[in-house]
Amino acid sequence: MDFALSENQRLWQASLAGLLNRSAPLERVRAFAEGDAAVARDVWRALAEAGASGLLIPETYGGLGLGLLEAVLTAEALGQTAAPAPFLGTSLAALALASADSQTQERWLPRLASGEATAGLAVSEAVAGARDGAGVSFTARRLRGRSLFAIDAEGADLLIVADQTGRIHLVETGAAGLSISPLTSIDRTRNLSEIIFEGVDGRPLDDDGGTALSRLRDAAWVLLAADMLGASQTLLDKAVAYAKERRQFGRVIGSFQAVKHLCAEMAASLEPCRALVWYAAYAWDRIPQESSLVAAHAKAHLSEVSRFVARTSTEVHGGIGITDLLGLHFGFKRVGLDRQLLGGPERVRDHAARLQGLVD
Amino acid sequence: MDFALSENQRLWQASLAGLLNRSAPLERVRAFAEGDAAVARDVWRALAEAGASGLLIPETYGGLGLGLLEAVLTAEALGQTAAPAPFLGTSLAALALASADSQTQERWLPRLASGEATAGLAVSEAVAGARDGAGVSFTARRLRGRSLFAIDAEGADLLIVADQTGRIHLVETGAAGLSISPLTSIDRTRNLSEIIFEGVDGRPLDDDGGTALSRLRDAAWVLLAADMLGASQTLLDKAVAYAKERRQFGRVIGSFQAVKHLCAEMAASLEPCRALVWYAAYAWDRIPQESSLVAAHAKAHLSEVSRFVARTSTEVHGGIGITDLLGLHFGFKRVGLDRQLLGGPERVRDHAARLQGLVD
Amino acid sequence: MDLALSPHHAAFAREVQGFLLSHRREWPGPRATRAQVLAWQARLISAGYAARTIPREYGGFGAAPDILESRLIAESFIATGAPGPLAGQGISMLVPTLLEVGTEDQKRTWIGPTLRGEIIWCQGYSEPGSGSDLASLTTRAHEDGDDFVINGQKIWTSTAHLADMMFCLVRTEPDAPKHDGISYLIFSMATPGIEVRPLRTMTGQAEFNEVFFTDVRVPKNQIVGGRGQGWRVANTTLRHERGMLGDPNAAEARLSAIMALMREETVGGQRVIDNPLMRERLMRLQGEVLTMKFNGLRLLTQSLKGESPGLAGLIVKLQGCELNHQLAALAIDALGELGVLYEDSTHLRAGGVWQHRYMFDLGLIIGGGTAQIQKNIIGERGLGLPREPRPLAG
Amino acid sequence: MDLALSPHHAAFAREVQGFLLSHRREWPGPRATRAQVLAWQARLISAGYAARTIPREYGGFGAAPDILESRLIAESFIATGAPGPLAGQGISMLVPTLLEVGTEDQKRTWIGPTLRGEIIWCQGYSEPGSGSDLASLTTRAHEDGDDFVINGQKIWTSTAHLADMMFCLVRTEPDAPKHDGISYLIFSMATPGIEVRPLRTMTGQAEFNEVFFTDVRVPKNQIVGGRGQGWRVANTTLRHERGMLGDPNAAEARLSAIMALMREETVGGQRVIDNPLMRERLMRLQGEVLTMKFNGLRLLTQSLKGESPGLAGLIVKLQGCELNHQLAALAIDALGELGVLYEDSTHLRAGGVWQHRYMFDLGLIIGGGTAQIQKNIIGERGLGLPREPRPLAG
Repeated sequence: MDFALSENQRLWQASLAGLLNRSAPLERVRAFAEGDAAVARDVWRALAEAGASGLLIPETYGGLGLGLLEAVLTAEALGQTAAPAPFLGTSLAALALASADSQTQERWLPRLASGEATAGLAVSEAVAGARDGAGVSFTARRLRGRSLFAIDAEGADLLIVADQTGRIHLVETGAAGLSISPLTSIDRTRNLSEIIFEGVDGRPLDDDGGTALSRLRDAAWVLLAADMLGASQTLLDKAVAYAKERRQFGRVIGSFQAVKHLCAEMAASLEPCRALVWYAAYAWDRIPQESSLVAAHAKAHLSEVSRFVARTSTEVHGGIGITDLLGLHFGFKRVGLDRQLLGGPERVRDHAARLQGLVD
Repeated sequence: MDFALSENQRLWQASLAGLLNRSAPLERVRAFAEGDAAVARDVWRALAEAGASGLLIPETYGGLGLGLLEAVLTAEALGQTAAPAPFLGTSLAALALASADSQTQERWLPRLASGEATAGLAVSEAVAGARDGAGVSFTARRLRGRSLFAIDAEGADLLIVADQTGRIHLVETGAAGLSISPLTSIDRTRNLSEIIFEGVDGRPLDDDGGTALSRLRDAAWVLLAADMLGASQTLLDKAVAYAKERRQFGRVIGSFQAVKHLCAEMAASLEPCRALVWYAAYAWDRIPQESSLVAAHAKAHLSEVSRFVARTSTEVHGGIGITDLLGLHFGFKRVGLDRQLLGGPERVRDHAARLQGLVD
Repeated sequence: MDLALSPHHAAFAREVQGFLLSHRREWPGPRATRAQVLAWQARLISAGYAARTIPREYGGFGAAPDILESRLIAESFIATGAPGPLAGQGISMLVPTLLEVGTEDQKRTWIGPTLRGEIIWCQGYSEPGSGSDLASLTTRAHEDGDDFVINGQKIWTSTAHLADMMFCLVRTEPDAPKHDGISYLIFSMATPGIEVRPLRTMTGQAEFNEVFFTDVRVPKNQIVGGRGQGWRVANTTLRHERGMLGDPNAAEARLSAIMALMREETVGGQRVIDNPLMRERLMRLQGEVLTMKFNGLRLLTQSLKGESPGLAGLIVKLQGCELNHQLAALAIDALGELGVLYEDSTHLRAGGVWQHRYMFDLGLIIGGGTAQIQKNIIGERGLGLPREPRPLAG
Repeated sequence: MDLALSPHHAAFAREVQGFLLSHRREWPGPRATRAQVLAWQARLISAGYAARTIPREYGGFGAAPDILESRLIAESFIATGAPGPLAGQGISMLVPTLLEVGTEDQKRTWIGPTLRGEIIWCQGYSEPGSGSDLASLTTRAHEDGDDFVINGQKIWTSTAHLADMMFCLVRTEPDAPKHDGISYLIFSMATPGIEVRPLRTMTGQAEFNEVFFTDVRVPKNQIVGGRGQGWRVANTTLRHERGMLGDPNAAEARLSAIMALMREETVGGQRVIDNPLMRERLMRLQGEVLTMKFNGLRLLTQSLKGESPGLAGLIVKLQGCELNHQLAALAIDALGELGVLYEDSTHLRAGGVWQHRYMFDLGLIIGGGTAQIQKNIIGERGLGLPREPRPLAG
């Protein structure tokens, strides 16, 4: 019975923190948001060198062969610094590839592990419901239609695509009939696209009744929750630091009960979320029968807590909080995006209710 | 354009406050809660002398011929003092009798106006949905079944009963086949019963497709909202008074920002509710096309605000707030009952959505 | 209680709407020239639908104040869709201040051109170190001959990059208690030594500026009120600002827009409005919007009667800003993944206005007195709770 | 991270459950005699499932502390349904305090009988004038010969009407600074001059008492710790109290009960669980219950490793009490009109437990440090924010 990070996991956290502080300090994040694409490449190179790109890939394919818990620590660190990197798409592709044939695995896993190739994820319609007539059909071995809100697809080499029946396809981004165009979101540190399929050659993984997609969705929800945890932690830390330093009416504002209690409420909401996210990752790795429910709750609960923290941290900062100066808004927007990606909290909680047979 | 109480309405408020302070001070309310039934009779006698029993009854029948706005001021005053009185049942009966034949009106209205007779209301199943298999059928001119959560029925002379199709019946409490037994609720100042109909002679008012019941329900919602407004105002006032007087750590606790802000949040939520309740009553009297929606929102919104105020006022009081000593709990329980009576807020808001055609 | 208009006021509303509609050809559109805008403003002033209660000798229409008429005029612009009169901090804040405490010469010089839109003003109050505690401002002005010489920095100066003039708080008596050492100066933004830098906010736009002063010389007669009177003068102005925030009509319009949005948008083929959870949130907010709307009617009546609004007035900013923020949050959630799109994205809805509002409204919750300051005010002025005791050490 | 039990601990859990089940015939039921209750307690102590880590010489089992074993024992009682060991303020608060600061004589005299259930204790801390500011208490004890003589009043004394003994804070040095003038006394409730009056709360029951002292004489050797040391002694005890509140297992059990309730109850023929709004509230709370449960696992691990729980521990009371209150609120709302019934009403559900909890939990939110005090603690101890400056005047 040991519900804590191992020594190796703590070292992993520390090395990530170090490399992200070097490769993605605030001014570099800001530069990326303003169009300097090199930043994301540098961050990814640094992450790949540390092994993050192959975290979930078996050692035989050049990866670290670790579990979702380590991936969660990575997502949290990225959220904490608002660093741009195709970690989510690439990690989920690695998971999806686990059920591919060995030839496909040999083709892709080493390249993903080394950081040479990255992957994107186009499953929004199957997971969160189709918008604007999107959706991807698969007939006569061809994929047709559109997928919105694809994650990390722009610049990727490989796509994981869910069709309307919930089957998963691997699509190379050079394939004929495929076009990817960026969507602009509030969060300039993230990579979101629309993908159009005009008769693209599809390669469905096993037709398993949606199990693979469910596992992928659960992992994505947990990683998004971890991203929110990291971003919210930074928002809280910055608020507390500011409250200790900013003086008004002859006192540091953190000595005012109103400000102190806002900070306390943020901490009281956020701190136990760490255990929720850890448990969700641990369950994904080790207790599959609990995994889906906890993943849903992690996604939904972190969405609510981090909306509260983002807003409250901004309030504690007062006027400076709404400017670009401290970069507080990067975290604010990051959790704003995470909340909606692959389903907002109401939708995700409805899923949790269905899992427990509470919906007719 | 004048959205304020008239001079007469203010005088009415003042005279109610005076008579309730005399007839229902805290120790009398407590005595009633502990079983001294005479208190409610005394309060009703005092109210009847002032005309409250006949507030909504035309002057030709000995009433004051006033509108729901004046009734709202009365309900608010009763909520403020947690005074026991069959005001809600009797007032709604007066409204229901407006569509009765003149013989029935002549028989009942003068006696209700004088305070000599009172009335109860048994419409819960038709308005808020049946519980525990309750419901009243009307076939072959006979009422059969049960009605729960009847308001002010115990000790009443007349009942207003809704059957399963939404028709309204007048039933005299002496009628054969009728039995009334009390239900014990958290709020010992209120009169709640279960009524059993075993082939009771029914006298349906016009079969109007439910219009009369809708109007009655709307009026009841507005009066319950007013009751919550009054009770919450007392809860807030007591919290503010206590915060000005109670000292801890060498200061009155109201000088601590935490306590001050709790009071401010209560006031900020509650104060605008006064206008909502006024408007709901005014609309019931004068703008029928808006009335139903605003009545629903008044009931639902006051339910939420007063739950918050009741809890927060108790917190501001600290330990003493949960004792019987200050009688704070009378208001707490009063709003607890009002919230659920004739439908909790979720149900009532669903009704508001239906009124606007938002539900398929 | 009677919500009907008197015959006089009903006729007045018809008259205003008739006037606006009959001058539809003069309405300046989105691409109107400055001349067209100023011509429309002049037309409105001469008709009495702008600068209505400002005395004629200062360029206004000179009508006796009638709050209901003012309200009916405002509603007529909304009802007809006519472009409203010019607004801005000059008209809403400087003009009332000058009327109250300006010299005759200041009134004659500045009010008329400001009303006509010939002079655009910006406000120099907040400083980086003085937010909630505005009176601790440190921008200094020392005397030198016939001038004050200003050094320091302002922030949150919304129209500084467009403005001709600034009204500004500076510390002229550094040794006086903090509220007594401030003066209120007005001066041209073209004065040498003023530098305006745009301040980008989280919305991605530069809605505000920072303004830096280096030896900026302002003639002494450009002081409003006496030396050291600036705090009192500014409070006149701030009182006028309070009324600008928390407009219940705006909330009602937003609610309607969200209701329409929820009827139109579908997720997985299901209309958003058919999702009971989204509908419930909509209904909750409708309850609050109506509450604030009716509270507004109550406040209007109190104004008409010259009564003090009391608690019901103190809560408007706190509740109104929060409500608008919550409305934006609901719209974003109703849009779901579409709700995160922004700027020039394909599939963007309503120009990204909901995200913009969600962020901008948070600025409003903070600006003009944070929610915490508002709660202090409600607790102390509204409920009579005592102020915090002064601390032993500063 | 590994949530599986070690073979040792898995065997231990089996052993405890086996023991409890094999002694099922000794379980005291709801109508058990006092003798039966005490016999079961004695059985549990001798088996090591009560008073486990208390040294044998003071009447305990004398095992080395193992937090996981303690947890497994607690869970075994829940799993088997066996009646738990005796609890109460004597066992949970006085015993640890005596172990830490009592004299050898005090330990030998009081701990054993307390553990065995022969002595029931109550706690005399709070006073009407001293709630959050406990150290301002004014119940005085002056010296007179070999005795202290106590005058004053306590409140919130939960088991005073049943208790044999009280541990009590009194002011013995009225001129010392407030934290330094307090002493911790223990004495019999049968001492002349003690009057216990039941204190009825909003639930309608008298869960607490007031205790009045008139010239109550207590021998001087019944002080625990030195004179003026009472505040430090009491803080030992309070630290033990904190752990008692906010049990995540209780919240999980409540959630299950509400889920069952929502499946059973119908309104107008529709099951409550089929109402999407009620289901949504249930799911929201499930998310919070799970969060607190997993946070509890994290805290348990930290305890096992002897690490300080930090922030994650400080928030347990605040979040846990609030969560329980919200669960009760949902149950009441799910019951709707049935949810207002109470006491002996027909149609009452679950004995009215949800209304009782809704009110009683509010008392827990307030008691043992109000939510406001908890937030101060989280802000100051957890986040390192500064205390409020001391006011100029008292």
